[in-house]
This record gives sequence, C-alpha cells and structure tokens, in this order.
Amino acid sequence: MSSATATHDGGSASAAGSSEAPNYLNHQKTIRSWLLTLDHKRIGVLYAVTLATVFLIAGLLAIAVRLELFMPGETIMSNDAYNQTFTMHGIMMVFLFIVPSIPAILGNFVLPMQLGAKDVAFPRLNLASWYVYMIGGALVVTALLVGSVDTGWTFYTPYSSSGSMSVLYMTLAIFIAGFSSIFTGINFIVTIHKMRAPGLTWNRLPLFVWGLYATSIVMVLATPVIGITMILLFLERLLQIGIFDPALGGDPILFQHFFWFYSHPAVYIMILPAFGIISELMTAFSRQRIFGYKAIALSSVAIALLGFLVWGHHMFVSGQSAISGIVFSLITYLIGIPSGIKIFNWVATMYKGSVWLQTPMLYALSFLFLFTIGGLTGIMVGVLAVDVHLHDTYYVVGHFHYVMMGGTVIALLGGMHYWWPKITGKMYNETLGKIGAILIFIGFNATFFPQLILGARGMPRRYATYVEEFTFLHQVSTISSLVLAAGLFLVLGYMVHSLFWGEKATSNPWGAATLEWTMATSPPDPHNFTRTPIVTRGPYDFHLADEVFGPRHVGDGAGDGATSEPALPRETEST
Amino acid sequence: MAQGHHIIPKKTLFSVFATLIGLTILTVITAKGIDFGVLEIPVALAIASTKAVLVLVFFMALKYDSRVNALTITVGVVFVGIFIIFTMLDTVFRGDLDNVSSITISQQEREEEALRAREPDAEQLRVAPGDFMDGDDDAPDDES
Amino acid sequence: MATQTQETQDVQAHGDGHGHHERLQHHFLSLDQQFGSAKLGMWLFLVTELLLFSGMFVAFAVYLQWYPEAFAVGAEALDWRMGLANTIVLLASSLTVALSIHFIQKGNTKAMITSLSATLGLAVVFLVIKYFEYTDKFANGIFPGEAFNPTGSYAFLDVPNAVQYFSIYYVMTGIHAVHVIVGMGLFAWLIYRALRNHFSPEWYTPVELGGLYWHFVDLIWIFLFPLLYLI
Amino acid sequence: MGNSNGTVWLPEGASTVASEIDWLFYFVTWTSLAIMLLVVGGLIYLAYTYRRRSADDAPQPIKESKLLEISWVVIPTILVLLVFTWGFQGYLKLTVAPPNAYEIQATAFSWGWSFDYPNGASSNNLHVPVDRPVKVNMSSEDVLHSLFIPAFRVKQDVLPDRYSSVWFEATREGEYHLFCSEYCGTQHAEMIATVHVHSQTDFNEWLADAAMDEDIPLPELGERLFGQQGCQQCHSIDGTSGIGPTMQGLYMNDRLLQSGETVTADENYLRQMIIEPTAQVVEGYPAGVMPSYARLSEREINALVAYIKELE
Repeated sequence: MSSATATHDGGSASAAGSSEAPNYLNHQKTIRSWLLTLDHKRIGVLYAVTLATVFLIAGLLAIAVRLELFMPGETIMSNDAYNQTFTMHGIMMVFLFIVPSIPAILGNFVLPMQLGAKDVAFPRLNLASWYVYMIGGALVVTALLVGSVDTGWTFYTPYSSSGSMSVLYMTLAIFIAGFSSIFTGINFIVTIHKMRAPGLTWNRLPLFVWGLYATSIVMVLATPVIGITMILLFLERLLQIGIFDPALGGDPILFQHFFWFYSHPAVYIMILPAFGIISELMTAFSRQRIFGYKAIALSSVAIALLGFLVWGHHMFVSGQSAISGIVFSLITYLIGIPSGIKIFNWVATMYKGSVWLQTPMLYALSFLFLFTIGGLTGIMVGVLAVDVHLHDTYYVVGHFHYVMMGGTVIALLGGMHYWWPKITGKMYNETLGKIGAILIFIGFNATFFPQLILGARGMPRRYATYVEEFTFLHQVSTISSLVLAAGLFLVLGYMVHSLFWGEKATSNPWGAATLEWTMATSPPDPHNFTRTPIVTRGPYDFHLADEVFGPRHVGDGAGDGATSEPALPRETEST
Repeated sequence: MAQGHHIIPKKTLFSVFATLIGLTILTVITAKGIDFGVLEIPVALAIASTKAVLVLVFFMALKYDSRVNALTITVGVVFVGIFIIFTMLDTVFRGDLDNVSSITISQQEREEEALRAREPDAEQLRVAPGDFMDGDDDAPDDES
Repeated sequence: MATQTQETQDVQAHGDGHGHHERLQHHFLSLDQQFGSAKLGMWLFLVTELLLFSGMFVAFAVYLQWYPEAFAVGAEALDWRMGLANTIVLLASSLTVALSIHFIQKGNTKAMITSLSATLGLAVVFLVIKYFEYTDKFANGIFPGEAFNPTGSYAFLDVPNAVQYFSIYYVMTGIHAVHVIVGMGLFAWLIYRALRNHFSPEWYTPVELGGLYWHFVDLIWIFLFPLLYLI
Repeated sequence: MGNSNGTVWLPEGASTVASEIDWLFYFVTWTSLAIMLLVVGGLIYLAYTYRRRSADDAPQPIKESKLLEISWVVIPTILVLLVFTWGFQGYLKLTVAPPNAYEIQATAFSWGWSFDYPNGASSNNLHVPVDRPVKVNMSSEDVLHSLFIPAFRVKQDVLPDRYSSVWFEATREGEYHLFCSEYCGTQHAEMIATVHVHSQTDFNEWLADAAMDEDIPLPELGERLFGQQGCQQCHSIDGTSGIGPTMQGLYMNDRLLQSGETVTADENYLRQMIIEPTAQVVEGYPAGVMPSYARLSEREINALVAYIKELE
C-alpha cells in the first residue's frame, strides 16, 4: 500500500489503482450518509461547505460596507443600514467563520490522520458540534430577519442591553454556537492525548497538531466565558438584572472585561491553528526540517496561556484602572515575543532547503509578510500612550484584518490548497492558483494598508460616513477590496472546477513527510489507514522518509544509520 | 482492568463524607458565631476550598487517576483565579489616576444627600463633579 | 497498552464485531484507551463548566467589594438553615454517587441501583428546599432585576444595590438548579440502563462520568453556600 | 481644518503631548520597518538562493544555531520593554491632569455633545484657550461614548453614571475635529464636534458671549445673565437698596428722574437703561456708575428685561 510506495512529485502508478478502492467520499453516497456521518473527514467537508457559504455572505457584507464608504455621506445605504451591515459582517466573520474555520475544516480532516488514528476520540460529539453550529447559525439568521441588530460584534452595554429585542436572539445564537467550539476543543485535546499512533511521541507531533492543541486549550478555557457573558447579557436585556447597565446600578466596564476575557483569547483561537498550517507549509515546501521545532511547538502553548492575561489592552481608554492598563500592556509585549520567534524560525526553515514555490507556499510566504505587519501594528497599539490615539480607529481595523484575514484566512487558503488533493483526490490548476494568490496578496494590502494610515490620521471605526479629508484613502481601500474579492472568487472558481475536471491527485503530490501524506491514499480510506501506522521518526525528517524518497536516501544523513528501527529525531536528543 | 479503576473502600468514602459534614458545620459556626472581621470571607473560602479538595481527591478519585485529569482541573482553577484577580485589578483600583471617578454619580448623590440630611443648613456642601475622583475620601469636608 | 497486531479488514459498522469487548468502539485500540479518553473528555467538560460559573463568581466578587453593605443585607435575607440543609443533602448525594461506583466496581449491580436511586431522591429534596426558598422570596417581591421590589418582612432590603446581590443570587442558584435538573435526568437514565444490566465491572463508563458531573454540581454548591448565605 | 496637514501618518499635532506621542509612534514605525525589511529580505533571499532545482532535491538537515535563536528572543525583548516603558510614561502624562487646569464639564448624549463652562456658558462645540491646560470632566446621559480629538492625541470613553476626564494643553490656535469614537448607535458617525482653540483674549470674549444661551427661556437666561454680567453687585432683587436701585417691583413703576420728570418703567425704559444707563438716571443715585451693556445681543437684552419684569 501507499506506505511503502515511493511517490515523487511527478506521481506514481499506484495512485491510479487507489481510485478504484473505496474512499471516504464514495463508499456511501446518500445524503443521509453525509448528514449522519461520524467520519471526521466527512464532518470536515460538511464544515468546509458551511463555512464557505458563511464566508461568502459575510464577505459580500464587507463589500457593501466598503461601497458605502466610497464617498462621505450616504452612498448606498442609510446610517442605520450601515450599522446593521457592519454588525452582521463582524458577527458572522468572527463567531461563525474565523473562530471555527481552520480547526473545524482542516483540523477535523487532518488531525486524526496526522496522529495515525482512525477518527477523533468522540465522533458523535464531533457531528453534534456541526449541528450545534448550524442551530447557532440559524439563530443568527433569525436575528437578522426578525429585527435589526446594530450593536457591533462587541455588544457593549448599555447600548446592547437597552436596544432592540433581537439582541436576545443574537446572544442566544452565540451562546449555542459556543458549544460547537467547546465540543471541538474537548475532542481535539482528548484525541491528541489518547489517540496517537504507536511511536508518535509528543516530540514527533506535527506542528499543525501542536497548533490545534494550543487552540483547543483556549477553546475549552475561554468559550464558556462568552457563554456566561451572553447569558448575563440576555438576562440584562430581558429582566434588567443590573449587572452591566449603569442605569440599574451595573457597570459597563465589567461587561468589557467579560467580553474580552473570551474575545481576546479568541484571537488566538483564530491564529494558532494558522501558525500550525504555516509550519507545515514552510517545511514541506522547503523540504527541510523546521527550524526550532521545540520553540515553535512550545511558543504555541505559551501564547495560548499568556493570551488570557492581556484582554485589558482592548480597554486602555475605557476607564479601567491605570494599574490594570499597565499590567495588561506589559503582558501584551511578552506575547509579542513568542510570535516573533515563530516568524524568524519559519524564515530560517528555508535555509539550505529546496524551496518549491507552489501555490500553498506562496500563501505561506504572503502569510509571513502580512502577519508580520499584523504583529508589528499590534505592538504599536499595545503602547499605552500611542493606543490612546489609535484606539477605536481604522488603525485597529487595519491591524486586526492583517492578523485575522492576512493571518488566518491566508493560512486557511494555503492549507486548503495544500490538503485539497487529499480532501478531494483532485489537483487544482496551479497557474490559476498562483495568479489567485498574487491577486489576493495585492488586493489585501491595497485594501487594508490605507486603513492603517486612515486610522493614524484619526478616522474612527464604525462610521457610516466621514469627514472629507479621508475620502481619498477610503476610495483606494474600496477599489482594492474589489480586487481582493476578484482574487477570492477566482480561487472559488478553479477549486469548484477542479472538483469535476481536475487532474487526479497522487497520494503525496508535495512530497511531504507527515502521516496523512505518507500513509493514506488520496482521498483516504474511510478509516484513514488500512493499517495503524507505527511511527519511527519525526514529522519533518525528510532524510529518513523512505516513503517519500525511497530507500536510496537512507543513510545519506550524517551516517546515523537509520534504517528501520526508530532513530530518534534530532529534536529529541536533548530534553 | 488497569489504571483508573481503583476501587475506593467504603470506609474512605464514609470518613470523607463525615469530614465534609464537619467542615460544613464549622463554616456555619465561624460565620455566625465568631467575628473574624475582614477575615470573614477568607476563612469561609478556605474551609470551602478544603471541602472542594476533599471531593476532588476522593469522591472524584483524582488521587488514583491519571495525572492529566488532575492537571486539567488545576489549569481550570488557575484560570478562574486569573479571571477574578485581573478583573478586580480594575474594579478595586478604578479611578487610581483621577481620570475616572472611583464611585458612580448615583453614589456621589446619595452621599451628598446623606450629608445634607445631617446638616441641612450647610448650603455649600454641593459636591462638584470630580470631588470623588481621588478614591477613598468618603465625603467632602464637613467644616468648609 | 496498544498492541501492534492490527486488524486488516475494512470495518463498516461502529461498536462491535471486532472480537473485542462489545463496548469497544472501532476507533479505539483498547477499552482502557476508550475509558481514559472518556474520562479526560469529562474532566475537560467540567473545566468548561467551571469557567461558565467563574463569570458569576467574578460578578459576585466585584459587587461584593463595591457594595459590601448591600451584600450583607442581602445575605441576611436568605435563610442559612435552608442553605445548610441543602449543603448536607448535596454532600450526601455525592457520597451515594461515589458508593454506586464502588458497588459496580465490585459487580454489585443491585446496590448500585439503590445508591443511584438515593442520589436521585436527594436531588429531588434539594430542589424542593430550593422551591420553598424561591417562593418565599417571590411572594415578597424579591425578583432579579427591574421587578425587584421588596415588601413585607423583607422591606429592609430596599437599599441601593441590594438588587445586584439578588440578581447574582438568582443567576447563580438558577444555573446551579438547572445543572441539578440535568443531573436528575442523567441518573434516571443511568438507573434505566442499570436495570437492563448494561453495566459491569469491566464497563461502567457512563456511571463514572455521571458521578464526576454530580460531584462537580456539589463542588459549586460548596462555594455558593458560604458566599451567598453566610457572608 | 487646522493649519497644516501633519505628517504622512499622523494629523497635525496641536497639543503639548502630541510631539512626544508622535515621536513614539514613529520610533515604533521605523523599528517595525527595519524588522519588516529583515524578514522580507531574508525571505526573498532564502527563497531565491535555495529554490528547488529538481524534483529529486533532497537537502540534508541542518544544525540549528543556538546563538541565532537566543538572539531573536533577547533583542526583541529588550526592544519591547523599552517601548513599554516609554508608552507607560507617556500614558501617565496623558492621564494625570495638572492641578491648575481650566475645567470644563462635558455631557455626551445620543448623538451630540454639550460643553458647560464655569460661567454658565454652554456650547455644542468645544472652545478652549491656547497654551493653557484644560481638563474636560465628562459623563454620558445614555450609552457609552468616547471623546477623541486626533490633533491632541487624546481619547477617553465617556460613561453613564460615572465621571471620567481628559486633559490637554492646546499649542496652536485653529479648529480641530472632535469625534465620538465609541460606537453609540444610528448617528454615531455624525456625532462630530469642532474644537476651537482661541487665544486667551478671544476665548474670554467667546466665553462671555456664549454665556448667553439660545435655548433656554428668556427669563431664565436673564437671571443667568443678571448674575454673569455682575448686575447683582449693584442692583438687589429683594428690595434693599445698593449702589443702584433694586429691581424688585421695578416694572411699571413710576420713576422720578434726576431731571425731575417722571417716567413709567416699561419695557422701553428698561431697554434704554441697559443700553444707555446715563440717559434717564433716577433721583438719588449717582450717574455714570453703570456702564453701557450695549454689547449684549438683542436676545440677551430681551432676556434681562423679561427677567426684571418678573421681579415683583
């Protein structure tokens, strides 16, 4: 089977044979078999389809926002409509798209295979998480149809607790959708702890697994807090319980603490799995062991835990005490350091490698560029005195789009291209892929870099209109957003095309060395592997990967004599 | 079967239960009978935490269980602590730089009213906004 | 631990048909792995529950520090004897749950069923006491939020910010009570399965997990009692 | 607005703290740019130098450099701690108002601002004197708002039921934007006011003028003006005689003038006496003491007359 097959980039004959074998896509064909599936791969696909739809809707809302801002004054919609539009854009993008995106789609699909497991630990819980997500999503749509939610995705009280009743649906929706995250988080942690294949030690875990592990910790610890926050907000709106509304003796700043205790770590829910993907891409397309495996793996966990100690940096001008402002600011910087370590390590991974600039690698490189800007602008808004000026301006809008979209979405796109052959068994069009990646890179920068300047010049966020002097930069941003949209539609187009007319994929088109490529077919068997793999090397030990390069390379490396018995990967030599 | 299936003797279970009941009565006695002043809450929390540890260790069998489970719940407790401490870092010190008042306007008005009631003639007791911004002062000086 | 002899056949169905224990799901290698996974999953779930409650504890701590007088008055209005009774009831139910696991580990299904039924009964007692507490308060206009309008013997509660105390009281005890009700459903289901002889000393995971859940409900109450009734 | 356009990134700075914050902003920006160049340069160089030449490339694993790894932990740490310290010091400067600051009360509401001055003046725009520390004490009538003056580099949320404050010292006369930067509902984007920075003289003049509010009823405005303009120093309202005659019961009373004539103190008389006090001086009071109040606006004069009419 595939484990023993040398599959070079050009592909090998064995792949043709595997198309006859039953795979997870074709072994059952009814709609029922999809909706009741317990297979993590199928659940990943269900999520992929759902989340693509959400991304499309929320993206169109973003275009509407940009069009309204093309000129000062009313362009295409009233202030009220604008407020509802950006609120829906925020809520859908954050709660329904970015938070679940990478873990639910790629995490679900790849994680058990990278661990050499047949499935996640709790397949039923996994399916339940998708249904819970769908219920939450349906409630969001209900809130949209029933009334006007215009609170912004942050729901700051007392505006949210005194306004329209449809806030009730929205809080309920987010409460319920939160369980989807919790289920996924619990599932992944248990899976990583308990379901690793024989020989797969913690030091041999692929970095995507480490990223998902760190993410899951945050999901488990942070998501319940948004749950209770939403319950309290719900009761505040319904019964006026007076916890957050100052008119009733409550404290609006307390709400912000509750909200950001979840929502700041949520930023790490979004970015940590992206880090994982980038690690996979950098090493696979450099065909070089990742530089600083331990540093990258542990910095993910460090970021996940430190990420809980910095929420107050969203509140520097809220009126919280100065002492907490100072503490939060200091810890914010400490978090910048592990992020920096990762970037330097990724760049260094290419050193003496064999860098192959395929589409996924283009996304990885563009991630490095965009995320560095996102991170450095993050340092800027962490500076107490400067943040006073930049807080709640377009600088912040630009910053978090660089992190969330330039980081997470770009990594997701890279990951989708990378695992596309595994998921669908088809190759996408490489030329169109490269054009799309470049178009998105240019469109993205031209959309959001002007927003950084706008913000620093004093343009507040959430403005349906603005003073004349900001017009030019807004127009640049709006026009570029259409370029960005064109790039994304191009990707959608050739991906869908490849589903039907794409070239058949070999089991390991990239020559990657992790288990899902070396041990599974494309698309994989319903149970991932026909035999449970036994792991004898680190995930990026290309020089030991007989499955990738064939036995001729064995022994080339520094005479370590690695043949069949588990030569410990180098990272594990020192403790 | 192997680990995780330790059978806890009935005797252990009953003695833990007895201790828990004892501690419950102790917490009532300390709260209702003895005045600890500011230590009232710490004492009550200390007793409650002891009870919680007993439940975790014996009833929930963490003593005999995989250490990962104990670590899991410990991390949870630590983060609850972080949530409480970091939030209170704000609420306790709110207004420490005078750019935000430490108490609400309603509270200021109530205190103002209380002062008036005490000394109805003192016209100049009107409290100006900002008078309460430096924190702990309960009220403006009566003698002015 | 994991053996290296792997099945080669393609398995369609989940659960059984492997020649292993009938309770072993296909994606686990052993019952031990399956049991350990379930337990770790349960502990993680309890952590999420803990953080759910933590929000209320934060609100409690903040308002206690801001308005100690109002909180003292509020606690005064609660009947600590009822709180104490409920504490003892919950501790006893924790004991019976722990005993039920002890019994099934020894293969004594009948004693396990008795213990589980006792737990269910104690949960009912808890809710009945809670019911009397709530109705007494409601009758005197003590509601959470805007409707808060203490009358009768509770008129002394008409002080600023007492409403915060009772809002937090109702939210905390209310969500706790919801957990008790869920627990009752859980025990009813466990008793039903036990009656049908589903559990054995080799496999009693649901009892173990139900037990952990119930102990957690008890844990929360251990903190609620002194904080709400005694301070 | 303002006198210049500032730099590429930042608007014109018109307060004492602006230059320091701008310096910090540009320090971080240039350092970031340097790091960016390092990352992007390294990225392009490595991606090109080690580009894949054949599908069979099988590079050997490299040894990791401990020195390199330590250096990219230590150097950023030093940098961020430096920036933190500066940011923290700047924050203290931004937050702690000098004790001699001129205080203005601000009320934010959906969707506008009301600035109240010690002399009773009130305005929807913020007027401040140049070169003098100003502290704005704020509270909100409904939801959260935030006062943001980009040119001054200051911002502070405005809370309901709690006072917060912001201070600044404007360094340049001109007009600047004042935005609400905390989302507050439908017209959030229109909750814009203007900051007028005046010279001290102009400010005093504006202040005196502004004390005449347009929205309040005439008698009430009159009462306020009566106090603000110093009328009460000479004219009592309770019948006692001061430097000037009391205003109590004055309206429609017959007045014996120094000239010996008698006039009825009707509206016209009152008007004239405000504008031209020496014209018809009442017997028993010195002439020429009272200055002319012709600088008051028509409405203000009407207000004073209306007020006096009510003093029976």
